Amino acid sequence: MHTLVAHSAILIIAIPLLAAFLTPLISRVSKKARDILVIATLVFVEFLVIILAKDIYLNGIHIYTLGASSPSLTIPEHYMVPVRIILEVDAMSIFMGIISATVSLAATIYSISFMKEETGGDRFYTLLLLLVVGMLGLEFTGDMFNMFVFLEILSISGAALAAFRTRFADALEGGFKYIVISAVGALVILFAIGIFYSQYNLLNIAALAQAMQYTMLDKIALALLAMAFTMKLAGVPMHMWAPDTYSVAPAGTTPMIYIASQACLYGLFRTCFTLYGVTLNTATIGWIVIIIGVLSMFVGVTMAVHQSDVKRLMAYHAISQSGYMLLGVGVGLAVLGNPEALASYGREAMSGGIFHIINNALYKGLLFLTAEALFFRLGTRDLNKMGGMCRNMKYTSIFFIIGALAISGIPPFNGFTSKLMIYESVYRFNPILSVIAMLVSIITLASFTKAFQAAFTGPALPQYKDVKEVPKPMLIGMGILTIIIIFFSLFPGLIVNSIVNPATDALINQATYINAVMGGL
Amino acid sequence: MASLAFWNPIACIIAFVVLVAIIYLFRSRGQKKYKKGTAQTQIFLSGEKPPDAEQRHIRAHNIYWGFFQALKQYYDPTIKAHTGIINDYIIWFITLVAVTAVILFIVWLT
Amino acid sequence: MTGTIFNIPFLAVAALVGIALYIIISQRNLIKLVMGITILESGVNLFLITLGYRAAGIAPIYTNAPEGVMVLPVPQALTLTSIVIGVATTALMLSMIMLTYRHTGDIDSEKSRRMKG
Amino acid sequence: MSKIVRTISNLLILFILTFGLYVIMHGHLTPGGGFQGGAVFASGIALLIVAFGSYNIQKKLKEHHFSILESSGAMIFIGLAFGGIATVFFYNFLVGSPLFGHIPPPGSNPGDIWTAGIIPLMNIAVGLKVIAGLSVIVLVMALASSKIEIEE
Amino acid sequence: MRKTTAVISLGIIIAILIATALLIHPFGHPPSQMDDYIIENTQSETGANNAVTSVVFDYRGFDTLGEATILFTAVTGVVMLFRRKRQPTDV
Repeated sequence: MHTLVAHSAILIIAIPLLAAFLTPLISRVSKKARDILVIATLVFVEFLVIILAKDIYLNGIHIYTLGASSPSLTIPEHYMVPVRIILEVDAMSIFMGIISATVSLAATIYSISFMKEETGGDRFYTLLLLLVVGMLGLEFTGDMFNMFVFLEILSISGAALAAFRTRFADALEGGFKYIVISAVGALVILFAIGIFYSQYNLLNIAALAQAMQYTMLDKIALALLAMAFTMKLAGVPMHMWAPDTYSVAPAGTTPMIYIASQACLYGLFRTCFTLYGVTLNTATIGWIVIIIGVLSMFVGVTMAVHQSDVKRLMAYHAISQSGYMLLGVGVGLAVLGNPEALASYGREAMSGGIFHIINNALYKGLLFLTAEALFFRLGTRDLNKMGGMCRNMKYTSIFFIIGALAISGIPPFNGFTSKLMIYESVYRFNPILSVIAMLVSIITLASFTKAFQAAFTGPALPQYKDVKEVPKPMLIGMGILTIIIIFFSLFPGLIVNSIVNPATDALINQATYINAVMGGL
Repeated sequence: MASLAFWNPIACIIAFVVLVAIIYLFRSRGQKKYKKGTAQTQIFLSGEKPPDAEQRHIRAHNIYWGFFQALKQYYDPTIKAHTGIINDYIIWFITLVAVTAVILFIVWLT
Repeated sequence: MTGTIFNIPFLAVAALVGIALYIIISQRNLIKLVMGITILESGVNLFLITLGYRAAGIAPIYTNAPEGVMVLPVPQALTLTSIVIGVATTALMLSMIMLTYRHTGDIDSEKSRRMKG
Repeated sequence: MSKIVRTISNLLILFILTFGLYVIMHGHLTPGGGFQGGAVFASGIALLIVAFGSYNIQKKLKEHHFSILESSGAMIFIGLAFGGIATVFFYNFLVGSPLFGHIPPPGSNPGDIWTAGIIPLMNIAVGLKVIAGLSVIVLVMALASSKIEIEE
Repeated sequence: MRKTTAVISLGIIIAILIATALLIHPFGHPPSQMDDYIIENTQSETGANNAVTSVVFDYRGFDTLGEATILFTAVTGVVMLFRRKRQPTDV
């Protein structure tokens, strides 16, 4: 057990990778064995993430130096800078890791019945596992270039998955847009990494953070990095790829591609808080993040109300919800240089924003899955053609209601908790921002009322008389997320204290992150 | 957590249970003569034949029509900006990079 | 700012990246768009590889190495990684364009578009 | 393609493939390595596809052959990385052992192929993977452009 | 409107790039604290004469694993895109 914990950081990345390489071989033997392999891998990853999380909350940051003679030997003997790639898992990384592992597990179980009706299943599962690898690697790595490599894994597998239903022209369009955006964004990030390398001859995040002098070149690199990550997480006005991609991605992968974009949110936070930290003029970049967040909230939700395609509607909501996270964490970033304001409301705003990531991942994932269930049974995403589905798909409509109430911030669901934290703390920073956030929440409820009314209520339409409830694996996938949502709704205090606050502190305390690698040098 | 001190999900659950109980009370006091499958469940429209299910259902694009009309000045340019052309997405990106860099530069100057 | 004249390789990088961005934002033909991304990639690769050059350096390989200071090995490794990533991305993009062309009969980013708003 | 092209390719292919294998095998001593050598080798296969047409090649070299080769290459690579997990993932556990474990004399030396631990083995694994990967990309895209559907 | 914005932004980006080229270290004289360690110790630690290969497969081997994974992903993606379809296509 002790050995497992010591190696868990790398195993979380390497085991799904090994399974992904094995999947094409196994599926030549048996389709059933393949499904079992994929599910078992993800369950094992979830287990490893949980034991690693436990270890991190007890013993602090987990360090793993790849290829050294000992995992904790970050810097070679008699030398002053790290040379090898280091995995550095702190409370924030493992927080994102928990989200990725959980949502991926639910989404994969959901995908099983979808794949029975499509060809190319072995490729699908391979790409699915690679997407998980990309997300977890991006979250766990402590090296800039390694982060770029995992960003590319995530982008390429995500784009291939989005284009999976090649019989539709729009699927290819969505996949193509995603990969172009990702390629340009990733190359810009690589350029910024080159700028760091030219100045400090370092690639490790902690070592770079220690050496950071905030020169003119660092400012340029900051602009490039922050905007590239913002584009990848679909912040307005660089969000337009998101509805195109999310709406065409096949069953179960939409939540995963969405969580992958949340991993890029992690990349943005890591850049701003850990890489630059207090050397950065935090008020400026904090305000930039806040403005993008507010724009995302408002434009996302107003465009969502207007949509008549159910998955596009939800994709715009995904953009709008990312705005809350950017707003909450942006307020924390703006007051990072001011310890008094940080203690009185900045930290709580950040906690709200970070708590919103996990809440949103859960209910947004659930909503994407219900939308996909509608598409699976009706063969259309157009809300104008739907109606009366309450009668045919009872469980799906219950899941939809729970998800819709949670996303609209209706108490007692978990969306309310995090939104309340954001409202309260942002109000003390700037009341107008808080008012906009509440307004957006109301429009969110309005738009989900519209979606529910159009799809689930109304008279039984004759053309959908024979529509049945979705198969069991789909219900299990949605059920897992629903149960977690209800658990989070009932015990928000527990969640906030045990996993959210450590993540917030991990972002704020840059010195801890640096010392874990540099050893106080 | 200061913000959570006054708010407890258990209170909401209790309120929800009470609400369900009240609804059940109302429902139990309703007409006992109601039977499914008889003329009672049919739609009554002053003796006219009710329209088809297709016609009765309010479609998604009809909902909030007034809202969109009132905000036409906001919606028209916004929807027009969502061109769906990949080149425009990159234009937005490089614009944002340029704006951010300029802002950081100006802040550094002052 | 000393030795500005020797920074010509970096100016070449700037030119390549600028040209690539111009192509990406101005060309509606999807194949040309992919070409733009490939040029952008070349620009970034050139940037990485020029970072590692040391004046009068030799390749960092000890097999029958002549005397002299060695250039930095890490940028070369990074460039190698970046090139392979570029190949992978380009292959996937071109396949998607081929299939898009089969569906829509067009490789213009405006005419082959199905989704907007 | 014309007869001239086919004859010349038949002659050249041997040299290209040999050179590719040489680059893969000597990655730890001379410029090159698994990726570069694999690319050279795959360019030989691409030459075959161009010269003889994807339809004729596809009868002999099926897509799933390459898939298996690629998966095995990847498995060997990650397996070698896992081999060091008793110490650390990616630990070079072969340095000092008889297999590829010699330590070269410091400074300039003529080069000894039995050095560098797991690096030559990883070069071979990556070489296999790159050969299979690039060939399958070229083959599949060539088949698709001539509207031949591949077998699952 | 769109054209003007694009041209202005592109101009600013190119200005940034040129500024980068002028501000960066003089060509041929990079800082080298990390690379010096690798050049000095590649033979004793990994036994490889070729420092680049030792970086690729040893010091930064995990990147190479990721890179091989990317190639694998792309191949999987391309084969998946051109797979045989059961359903008819909508054109």
